[in-house]
Amino acid sequence: MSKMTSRHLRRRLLATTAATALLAAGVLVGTAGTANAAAKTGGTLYFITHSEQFDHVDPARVYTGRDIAFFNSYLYRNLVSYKPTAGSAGSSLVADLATNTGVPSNAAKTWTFTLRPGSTWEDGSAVTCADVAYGVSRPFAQDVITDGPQYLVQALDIPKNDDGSSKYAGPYKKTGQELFDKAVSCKGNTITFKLNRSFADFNYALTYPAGAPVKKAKDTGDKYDLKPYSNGPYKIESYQIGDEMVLVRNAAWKKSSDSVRTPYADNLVVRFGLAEDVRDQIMLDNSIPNTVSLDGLMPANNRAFFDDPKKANQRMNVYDPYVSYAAMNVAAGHMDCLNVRKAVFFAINTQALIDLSGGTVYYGVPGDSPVKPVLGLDYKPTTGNIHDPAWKITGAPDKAKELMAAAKTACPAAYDRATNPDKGIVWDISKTSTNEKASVLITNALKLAGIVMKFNFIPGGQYYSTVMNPEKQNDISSAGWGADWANASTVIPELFTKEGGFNLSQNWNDAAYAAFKKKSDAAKNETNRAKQAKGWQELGQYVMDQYWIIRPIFGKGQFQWGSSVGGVYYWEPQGTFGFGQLYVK
Amino acid sequence: MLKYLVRRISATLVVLTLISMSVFLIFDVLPMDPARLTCGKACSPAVVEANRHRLGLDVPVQVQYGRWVKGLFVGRTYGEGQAEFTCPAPAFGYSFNRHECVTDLLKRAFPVTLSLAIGAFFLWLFVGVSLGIVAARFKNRWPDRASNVFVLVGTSLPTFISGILILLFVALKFGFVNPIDLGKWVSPFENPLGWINTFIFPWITLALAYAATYTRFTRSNVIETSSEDYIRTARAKGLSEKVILRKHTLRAALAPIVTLAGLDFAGLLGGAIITEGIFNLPGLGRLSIRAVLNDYDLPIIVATTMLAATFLVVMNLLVDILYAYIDPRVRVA
Amino acid sequence: MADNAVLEVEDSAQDFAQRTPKQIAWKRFRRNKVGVASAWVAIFFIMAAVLAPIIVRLLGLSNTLTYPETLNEYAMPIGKFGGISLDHPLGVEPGTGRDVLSLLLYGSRISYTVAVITSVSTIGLGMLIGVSTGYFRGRVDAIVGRFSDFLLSFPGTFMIIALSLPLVQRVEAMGIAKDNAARIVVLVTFFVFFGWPGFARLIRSQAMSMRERDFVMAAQAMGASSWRIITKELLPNLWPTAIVFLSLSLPGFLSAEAVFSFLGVGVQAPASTFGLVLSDAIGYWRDDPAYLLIPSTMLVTIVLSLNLLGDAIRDALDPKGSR
Amino acid sequence: MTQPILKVTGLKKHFPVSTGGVFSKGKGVVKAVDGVDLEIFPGQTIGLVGESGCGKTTVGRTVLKLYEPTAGTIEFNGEDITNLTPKQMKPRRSQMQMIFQDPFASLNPRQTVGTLIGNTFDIQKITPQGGKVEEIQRLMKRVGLNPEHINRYPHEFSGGQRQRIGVARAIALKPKLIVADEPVSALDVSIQAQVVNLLEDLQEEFNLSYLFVAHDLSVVQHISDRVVVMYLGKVMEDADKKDLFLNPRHPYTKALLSAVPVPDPKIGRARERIILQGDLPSPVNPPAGCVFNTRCWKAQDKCRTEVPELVQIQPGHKIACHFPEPASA
Amino acid sequence: MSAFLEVKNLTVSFPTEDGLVQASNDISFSVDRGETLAVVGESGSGKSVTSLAIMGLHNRQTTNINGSAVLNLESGPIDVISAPEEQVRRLRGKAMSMIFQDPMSALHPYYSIGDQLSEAWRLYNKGDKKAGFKRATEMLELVGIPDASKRVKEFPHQFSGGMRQRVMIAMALINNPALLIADEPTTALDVTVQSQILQLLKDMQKEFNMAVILITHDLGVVAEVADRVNVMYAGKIVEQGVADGIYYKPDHPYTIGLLNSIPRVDQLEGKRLIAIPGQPPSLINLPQGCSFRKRCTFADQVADNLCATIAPSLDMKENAHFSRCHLTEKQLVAARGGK
Repeated sequence: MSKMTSRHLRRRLLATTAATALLAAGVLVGTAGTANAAAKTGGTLYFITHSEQFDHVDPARVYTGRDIAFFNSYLYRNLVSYKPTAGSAGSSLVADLATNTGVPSNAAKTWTFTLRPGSTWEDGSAVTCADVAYGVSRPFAQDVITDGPQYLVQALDIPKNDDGSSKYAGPYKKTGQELFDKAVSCKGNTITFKLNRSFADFNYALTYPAGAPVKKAKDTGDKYDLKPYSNGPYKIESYQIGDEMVLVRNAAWKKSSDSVRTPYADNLVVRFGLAEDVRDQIMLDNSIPNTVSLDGLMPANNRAFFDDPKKANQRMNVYDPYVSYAAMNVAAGHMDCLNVRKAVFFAINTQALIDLSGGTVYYGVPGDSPVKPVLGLDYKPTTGNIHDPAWKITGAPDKAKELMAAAKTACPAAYDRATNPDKGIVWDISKTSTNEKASVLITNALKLAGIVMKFNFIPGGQYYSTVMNPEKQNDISSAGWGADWANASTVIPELFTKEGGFNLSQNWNDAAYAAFKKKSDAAKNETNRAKQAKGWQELGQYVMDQYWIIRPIFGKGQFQWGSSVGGVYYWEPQGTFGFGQLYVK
Repeated sequence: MLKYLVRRISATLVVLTLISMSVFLIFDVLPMDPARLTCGKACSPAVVEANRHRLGLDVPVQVQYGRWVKGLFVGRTYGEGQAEFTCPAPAFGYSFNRHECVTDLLKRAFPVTLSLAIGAFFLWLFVGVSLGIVAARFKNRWPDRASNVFVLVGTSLPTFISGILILLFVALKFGFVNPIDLGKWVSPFENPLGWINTFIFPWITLALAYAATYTRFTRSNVIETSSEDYIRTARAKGLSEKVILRKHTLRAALAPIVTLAGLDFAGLLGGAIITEGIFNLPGLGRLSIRAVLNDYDLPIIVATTMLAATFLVVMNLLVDILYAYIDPRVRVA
Repeated sequence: MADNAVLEVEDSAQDFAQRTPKQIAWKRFRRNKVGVASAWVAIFFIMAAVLAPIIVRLLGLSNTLTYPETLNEYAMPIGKFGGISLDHPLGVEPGTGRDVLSLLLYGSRISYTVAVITSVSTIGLGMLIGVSTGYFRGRVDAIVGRFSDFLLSFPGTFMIIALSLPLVQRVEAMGIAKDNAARIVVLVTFFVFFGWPGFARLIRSQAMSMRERDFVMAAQAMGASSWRIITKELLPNLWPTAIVFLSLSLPGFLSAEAVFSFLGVGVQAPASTFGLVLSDAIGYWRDDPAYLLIPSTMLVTIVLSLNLLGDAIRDALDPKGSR
Repeated sequence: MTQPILKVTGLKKHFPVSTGGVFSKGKGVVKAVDGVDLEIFPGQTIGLVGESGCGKTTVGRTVLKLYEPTAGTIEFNGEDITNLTPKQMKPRRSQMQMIFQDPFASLNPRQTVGTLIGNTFDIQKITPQGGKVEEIQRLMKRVGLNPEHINRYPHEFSGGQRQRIGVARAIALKPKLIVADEPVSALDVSIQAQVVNLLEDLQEEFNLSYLFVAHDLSVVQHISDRVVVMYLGKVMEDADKKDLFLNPRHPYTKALLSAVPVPDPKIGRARERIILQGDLPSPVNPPAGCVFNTRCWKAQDKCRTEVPELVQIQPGHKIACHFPEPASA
Repeated sequence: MSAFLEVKNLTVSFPTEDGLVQASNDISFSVDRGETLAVVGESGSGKSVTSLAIMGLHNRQTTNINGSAVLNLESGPIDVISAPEEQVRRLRGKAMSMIFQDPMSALHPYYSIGDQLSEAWRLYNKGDKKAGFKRATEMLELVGIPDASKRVKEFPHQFSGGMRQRVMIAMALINNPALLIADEPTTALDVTVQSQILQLLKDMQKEFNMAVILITHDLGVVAEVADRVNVMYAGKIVEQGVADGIYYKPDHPYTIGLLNSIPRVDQLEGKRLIAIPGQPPSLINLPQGCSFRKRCTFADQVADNLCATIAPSLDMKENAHFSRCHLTEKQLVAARGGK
């Protein structure tokens, strides 16, 4: 699945590991409305959020689970989609624009899809193979199409420059267009993708709208992010960032051409930028019954909502796809001393942090791996970290002191920095009131172990661009990640290798990194799923042993909706509502 | 008269030019790198450079400024090839975070702020001035004392506290406002009642502090004017107290309020940041503060800063001209 | 003969009260009951802030310690009214369990520091510039005047918000101060930078009118240097204005600091100024309204008492100006 | 004949003004003083009279170099001080002092009497014989103030007493020349005489010279040896007191004298009065020719075009008029 | 027949922070149409306070007034002190008018001269603004303002001091009042203008057959215009009589002192002035006895220390000449210097 939004991060915070027992089940799903009990057509469905906007609307740039699920349900269609049902069945693929879920050949290095006839754009024109190819080409325009998933750019068989960038510069500049045309070709209604490696689950990568068709004549470059051309059941009537988005029915869409989507409501209105307390008030008072909240509640309001028996059918509390953690910047001069990393981990009072963010019931439980149990095969309980007998959920300052004593001899420079009141360890964290409080708890806990911790609060919108800049990144960064699909290949290489898109550990100067990278590459290309899973398990253990990340939290998510919203279920692969079946009672 | 206007207007233009230059310079020398900020996840140095070029930050600041000024008059073109598009004049730039021409954003935000400012302005003028007059007329009696309490509370209660209290404990608690419509822009021409409903609490919040200040100001001005010799003259003529107050005292006492009010009003047009934030109003204040706090959206920051400064400078000019009409002593040598 | 003629007109014990201007102001001030009362309130709060470490220690509390036992499993205070108890007279902070009284006392130290440094610097700078431009006039005055007009046309509030983050980084990079000290430096610098023109104008106009007063000319006629005229003749007459401005700007800057902390561009956790506490408290207003209302009330009380005190001081020093 | 203590020749002082309101821009000059000659001898009192705006106060301030003269020369004690810098002026200031009109404005309200008088010593860095405080108290006693009040503030004194403080300050360094700018006009009638008497006594005692600037002809007449009449920045008539009052030759002087009310009903009713028409013209746009021509009942064409020179028409009597009044017997 | 205005035992006082100010005390006088009464005194002697009280322009909340001031109108007598506020207001501008010392500040800076004059006229006359302006222009012409029809539209700041005082007079007289109180009307003006205004006042008095109360500190002005004179000191009338009597045979040491202390332009032999010693007393907590006692060089001539204990009453010394002094006629002659 997708990267957590900063919004998620703002609510989720740091905590450390807990009991193993909880890890077994991938889903501890709360109540969920039953789908399609008596679905009704018509009415207006409201969505409310504190966010100012969707992170992106342009299909090539959308990369958060919520936004993908939302737009995939309403606005645009991919070659393949996840099945819109509750439970684990939702993780299976169904053909959408294509007639099948893709045919691999050449050791999964070539994939072909055939388009289903009858699907149309807003203006009634047919969706063609060229539209798909054009859509796929857009992410190569890296200066315009930012933020989207990079799987297609990385995997398509197009030569790369020395710095790793593709020789094809996208459809706007057209440099190297012929290279792209070789990798992606149309023959009638059949589109062929040529890849540079074996990619057994390439079709999963196509659940991302980055592989969705875009009508060339309607492409407006950067502005496409505001109003993409629809081939789904709705189209954008208006979208004003910070205000609202209104979706109305797309008259050109035909049910007959689409086996996935069921548009019930006549209008969909998304209200942005609601103050958090106002948003919570709406949900708590049920003042707009036909409302779905796109956010969780503030921690303080969770209990009131979830303890209310009248709201039993308006909520769910589930393990979401995300793991949140603190990444150690192990580059020289930062957290390059294992003992110090460990000491930080052992000193933290995990219980207090979890309580602060809503308790284990709403926030999550301490985890022991970067890979979440929901990934099934790829997860295996690790040893050490939270399973260390010396670890305590309320913090183990004595153990931490021991580790620091060891660090004093092993790495005196790091020890000195960590204990010097004028220097200290600096933790990058996005600026929210919860994080500010967490900083107090962490600082206090670490003080008991003699460690000086300082916090660098970064405004939410600038957080990732700051911490992902090696020049600006400090010693520890808070982050979160969810698998892009049910394979740790979308987790471990992404987070811990140099080529990954989200490496906060900067660990490639680590002595053992080369070996790690080799193993990771091997696992990535492995087509035997069982063997591959074993590789990920080992790597997960290694990451935890190295304390590249500490205190992963297997997070939970809460979802609320108003009393007249029906058809709600948890769409597991997207980690959010199955938007497509929502209706107004 | 015409000469004077030309002179003042050209002076104003010079000031505006200077302000825009310094705004550019200030934001240029800061250690913020908007290119870096917009770069997102796949952030290689090449992409950062590409973004820098896309944002137009890869040229010296004077060239950026030149482009900006040119854009004001002839519009600006962004992107290449298929992705090319134009922001028509007057173009304040393009926000890559919001995918819109800044001018369009301003056009949308401005009516909101204008509504907020106008409503609050009239509310506080009305309340402040009338309370001030009442207080002055009944100096040291109970209406004066009561208004003094109002003044003290009003001036001591920071807007962010009064706003929150009004929003949480009045507007929402008693259901005066549908929370989902909170801050939703309603045009006064299409739905006057809805417009009032949207803005009434923000007006009250914003007007509270100003009304207190104006009460105090009016009161002291009226009292001061009442002891002027010409008021005694008016009394000696045999005019009734009512006429004296209305025609003689207020005319002189309220004249300085024009200056004060004009500048305060202009200040609001630059964005009532706190009030817009609390009441979720999509106005200039919120636009600018989001631009700063969320993504450091330079074109928006520069544009709103310029706009706010322009209002102040232009209003200064208008106030001076208006004052000359009010006070004949200023009008003619 | 001549001598006698003069001496005979010597005043026969005029009963003018023998009081200095200060004594007169003081007497007038003491007659103002509201002013005296608010002075006590203000002194109470200021002393509480100054003595915060002692008070907090006497109460057996700490502003940094957390009290986990006061929170339930959702980190909300146990007990009514935000966990008010004998141990924690104003309750505890939800989420962390810090003592609210200690937080506010320590927080108000920062608020006062900012307000005092800002007011004093604004007045110092404004006084210096106002007096010299008002006295010397001429070209420097014209340039400074234009410059302050220029400054006044900037949207100050917005500039602070827009520039504080990068400037804090720069201040830290230059090694002037770190963390909250750097933020305070930036905040104060901004306040002063945008604040001095107003005060300088006031002083300038007074200095200009005073310059036309005969006593300045008398000093010139005696051969006094400009420096002497400014320091001995003008400044002593401008002090009352400065004191009045100080007393009225103090609460202003106090709440300004709160506003900017509230907006997130002032000081940061683990500090706990009013603005920070209030912005945090909004999230808890349903479950813990006391946590919102107590700091609000306290801030308003402080600002109100300082305002009233300022009014009283102004009335005492300048009975004519009733603004 | 002895050397004059002060000799002023062709003194001019022009002030730049902006004449405009908001809607008009204009820069002009006020010719506050436009060619004035004066001579004061030791122990002599010159009265300088004229209506408000005639430039008499400006003359007083300019001769003390409190204003920089626009043109002309000022000789003090035989030395040309016209172009001296403030620094160069400083030592000479102990020789020339000033008394101001407004006893409220001329004393810094935040200084005690002791400081106010003692400033002079501090500035000139002079330590009087017998100590500063003693000297201040001696001065206070001399001008009729209770020396015990040395630590009082000006507001504790009445107008007359304040003016005495001003006088004490002026005589502290035993100057040769005092410019007294309307020293009694702000005082109540019954107090005026006290101060006038004091000034006369001090003159006798210290051989002071006064440039006595006033609009009140009665007082000027009483105290002066010579009188200079000014109108719109120019000298109209300059004569010995008796000459001037008994036999004014300039029409303006004549009108001015006739307008002064006399506290004697019979004389008052009997006197022939010349009532001038109109107001004083603006000093920014003074009339061409003789500045008085707009209000002069004798004005002729010549007066409107030709500026009359200040000429001596009999020994010690100068006037600036084309058509002087006849000399009476 | 009684005089137009009869003031009896008028006492005005107001409390201040430092005590009760006895601004004027036991004032009695009368003035009739066609007659000019001058009130002379130094600042703080209570002369302005008295006239403001007659006009009803004092601050009613803070001022205590006793006594009476009766206007004998055609419609019958009215005591303006005890009459209701509204009734007194209807007298102002019509039955009695007032002009003030500083014509600069006494005119409203924001209204044109015509506006201000016509406002006064329209208060008691029916007519529109145009008629008001017409009447205003006539009045301006009458008080000698050249180019009146043009200047009527101008604003006060465009007038010189003398012209403003003419405007004030025009405004005060526009409703043909029977009584004009002129409070230091020429103090702020130059001598040449002063004589213009005094002449104008005399002309106007004849024209309208007014009673004029002229308040001034200038004995020269009084000598020129007054029929009768009140000399005030420390809130009381110390001497009252016809002008010639006051000047040639003053019956109070204060009056004598004043006349001796002022230089006269017509007396060239520079005799030393004889100053009145000391300062006027503060009006708060006036001492017992004669309030002039401390400055009076003759007080010790009175037997039994009478001046210190008993305040003298205003006694008639000879025909219609009153004085408030314990000195005998003989002692007074000596005080006058033998006259």
